[in-house]
Amino acid sequence: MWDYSEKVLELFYNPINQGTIDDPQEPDVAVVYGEVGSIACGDALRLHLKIQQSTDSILDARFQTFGCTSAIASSSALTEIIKGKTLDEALHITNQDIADFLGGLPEAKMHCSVMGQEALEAAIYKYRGIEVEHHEDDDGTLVCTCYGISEKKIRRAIA
Amino acid sequence: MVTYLDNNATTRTDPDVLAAMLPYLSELYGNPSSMHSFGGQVGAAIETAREQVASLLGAEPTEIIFNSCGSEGNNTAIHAALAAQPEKRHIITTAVEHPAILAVCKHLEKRGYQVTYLSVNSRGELDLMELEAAMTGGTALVTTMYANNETGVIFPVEQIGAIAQSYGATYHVDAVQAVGKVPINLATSPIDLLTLSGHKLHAPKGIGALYVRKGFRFRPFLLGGHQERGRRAGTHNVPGIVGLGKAAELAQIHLAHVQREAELRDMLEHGILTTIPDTVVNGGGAPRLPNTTNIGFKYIEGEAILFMLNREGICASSGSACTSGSLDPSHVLTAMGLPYTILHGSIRFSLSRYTTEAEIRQVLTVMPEIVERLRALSPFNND
Amino acid sequence: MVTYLDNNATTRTDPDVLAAMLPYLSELYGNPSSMHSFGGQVGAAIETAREQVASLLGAEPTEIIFNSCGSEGNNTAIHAALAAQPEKRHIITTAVEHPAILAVCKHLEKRGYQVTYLSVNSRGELDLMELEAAMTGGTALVTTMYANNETGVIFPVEQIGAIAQSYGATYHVDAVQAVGKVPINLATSPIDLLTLSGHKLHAPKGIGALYVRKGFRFRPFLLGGHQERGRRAGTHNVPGIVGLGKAAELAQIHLAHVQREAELRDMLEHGILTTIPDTVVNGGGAPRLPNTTNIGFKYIEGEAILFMLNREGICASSGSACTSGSLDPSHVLTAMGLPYTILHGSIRFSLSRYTTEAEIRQVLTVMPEIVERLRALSPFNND
Ligand SMILES: Cc1ncc(COP(=O)(O)O)c(C=O)c1O
Ligand SMILES: Cc1ncc(COP(=O)(O)O)c(C=O)c1O
Ligand code: FES
Ligand code: FES
Repeated sequence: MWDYSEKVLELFYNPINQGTIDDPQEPDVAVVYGEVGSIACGDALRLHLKIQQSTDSILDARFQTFGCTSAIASSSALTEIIKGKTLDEALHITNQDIADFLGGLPEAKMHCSVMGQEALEAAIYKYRGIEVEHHEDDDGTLVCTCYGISEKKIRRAIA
Repeated sequence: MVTYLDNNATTRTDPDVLAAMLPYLSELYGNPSSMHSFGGQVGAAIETAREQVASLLGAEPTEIIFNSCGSEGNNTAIHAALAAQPEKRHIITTAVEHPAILAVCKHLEKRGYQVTYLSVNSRGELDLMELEAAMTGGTALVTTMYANNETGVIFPVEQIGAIAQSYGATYHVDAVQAVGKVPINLATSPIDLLTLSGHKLHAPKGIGALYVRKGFRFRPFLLGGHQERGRRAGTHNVPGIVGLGKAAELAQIHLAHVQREAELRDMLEHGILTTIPDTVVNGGGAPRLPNTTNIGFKYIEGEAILFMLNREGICASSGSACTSGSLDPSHVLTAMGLPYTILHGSIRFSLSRYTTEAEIRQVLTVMPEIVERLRALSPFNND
Repeated sequence: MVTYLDNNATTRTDPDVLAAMLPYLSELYGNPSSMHSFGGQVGAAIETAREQVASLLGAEPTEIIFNSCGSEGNNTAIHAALAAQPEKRHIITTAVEHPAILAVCKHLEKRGYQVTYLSVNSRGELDLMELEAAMTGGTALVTTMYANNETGVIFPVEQIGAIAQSYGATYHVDAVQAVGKVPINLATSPIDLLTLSGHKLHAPKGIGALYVRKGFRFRPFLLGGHQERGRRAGTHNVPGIVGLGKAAELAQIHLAHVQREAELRDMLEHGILTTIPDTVVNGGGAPRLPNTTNIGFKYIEGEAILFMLNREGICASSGSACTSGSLDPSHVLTAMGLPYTILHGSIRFSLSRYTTEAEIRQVLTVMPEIVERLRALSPFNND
């Protein structure tokens, strides 16, 4: 049995900000999403952002997650943390911030929070038109990347 | 009270088993190896238990060695088989064994042994042609489960044993999940060594047994005192042994009614498959234990399902309990070649003689909503 | 009721220990490795027990590995020590170890290891100069008892450990007979590995623990699932573990009163020596456990004495329980170089916190007549 905090369980059982964001087609508002993981690795997160372009800030955030208890809670926590932040502020959010918001995560589950940080980066880079490496196999199916790209970050987070 | 559908992980100690044990946890605390009759009287209880276990297996009492658990039985059996034919350096097992077999095999590979891991098909079944093709004169040991702990799929142990025998290899069967759930008669079988574990059949944790066919040149794994006729050192776990004996006796009686468990299991399976879309029974096409079902729920993740069930007081599992610390998908379902959508979202429900129809109905009531909620969160749903 | 003076063979499970175990033998039967909270709650009980055992030893909880018995601890420790320094092929032990050490060493000799068996003097004591002389850079392991099961003689483990350490050898201590009888503080000791067994300290049979110093490169003996942080496979023996934890807690309390046991033991010894001629305390000149006395009765045979005592309802032993099937004289007394007249006629009385003065008086009452009767039969008497 994982030793999850009350906060993790609360956000798992009653997640906030789940779902997608429809593009309202309004001026000064952009909608993007960033994605990490795949069904192959057992974790995947699609993070949707509604951005006010003039202020470069996040108006709304929603998530869709395929993953374990802590992945769902981490995703929900992330959306709470970043709402109202500017994109630059948001880029400074680490997976440790997500874990702290949750009252901690079991060591083996830290990567679930890393996934949140990466999805956030992916969404913001996409919005800013910055190329991000893709981890696609030759046949186009996603290989398990959540460990590959996260290993160092997990270490940093645990250290 | 919880709805306990995790009986392949461990079972409740039967109250009659506990009652049989209690004297040996209080007044009758003597050491059966002692010279005084206070200790000696305990020896008789051990021999009764040995007969009870032997009877459940169709074995002779001298063929039963008491030990501490299924893992010890598996470790011991492998070492004993290799010691019996030290010149042979090849082992055949399957890709879906319990870690207590696989970890030993991995270790032995580093020690210069060659190990063949037989594959299974998508229903979890072995191909006996593959076994035949792998057998050589240098094969010391064939070791397979009787029934898989995750899917309940039953292997054709008689046929496997006949093949092993014809090549002069020892045949060991990890029957931890089968004993008490299917009839076993070792008197007429080609099985040389067989592992069982008490806590899977309503005996307490911490007691197990290894069957060693009469005449098998056995070498002990745990060395020391002369207990168990020199075949397993360590002061006898008297209460545990007495409990296992009683549990074996009760299991034998219960075997006649095991069909009821199968009916409840079928009700659970049928209910889930008909009310929840995108579900599949893993190993459903193969012969299976009467108490086990392993169901894949596409697009959602197993741990999340377990936590949702847990909130309803329902105990189930994904993968085996002793690897639940790991984040990798089940090696059993992986070996079956199941798609990722199923690999990460499969749940095992395992029943026991205590399981009631009301409990099955409870699962059938809550499960659709749990799956729906999690699927609503998932990015893969309806992609 | 019997007069039970065979507590070095096994002890009575303390009623408080049984009470602590009972919930885990009935309602709380979950597997601590399971993902549901019904199983998970049991994990907390295991960690409490781990703290209780650690506290008795002056160790940290993570340094405690639960297993099935003292024999398993000893087997595991030896294998772990050799695996930690695989290039070293020399083991030092003593001639008076328990079979669970000696049998493993004999086995390893066949596998190419060199084993030194340190001698003891007539009081059962080691010569540290002999140890120093035997140590080489190739010594992987020094393994000695803390206290001898037959005589109660205590070895200077701190000094032995310091010597082992200075040569880079692992030091393992078989403390099965010492834990709960003498204070142990591993925090400040050179001991790397230490074995204990529950049933010797009023926990049930079938549970034990191995202390592994933090930082020691440990390799498991029983391979399989990830239990005990990958250091001992097999479903946790939850009731046993909880019982051992409680027993450790009680032992710690009892250590303050162990002097009373020593007084009763001294009363027994003194009474026998003053009322029965040609008697001697084996190991009497050495530091000893407070609860043990081993008395040689010249000219008569141990088994005959035991049967006479048994008729009076008194439980004692000659040699260790697990070799009692054997007819050879005790290897411990033999190693002490005792004369044949004593070798064959020695009896161990081992007390516990349950031993009463009345019981000691009973032995003192019956013993002179028993010895007299047997001596009257003996051709050697008054030779
Ligand atoms: C010194 C010593 N070591 C090891 C053991 C073995 O312990 P167990 O019987 O729990 O395996 C015993 C007792 O039998 C003993 O006295
Ligand atoms: C098939 C199988 N083999 C071996 C084991 C190990 O048994 P134990 O936990 O008693 O060591 C188990 C259960 O965990 C099992 O399901
Ligand atoms: S997201 Fe991978 S285990 Fe939680
Ligand atoms: S005479 Fe009986 S044991 Fe030797």
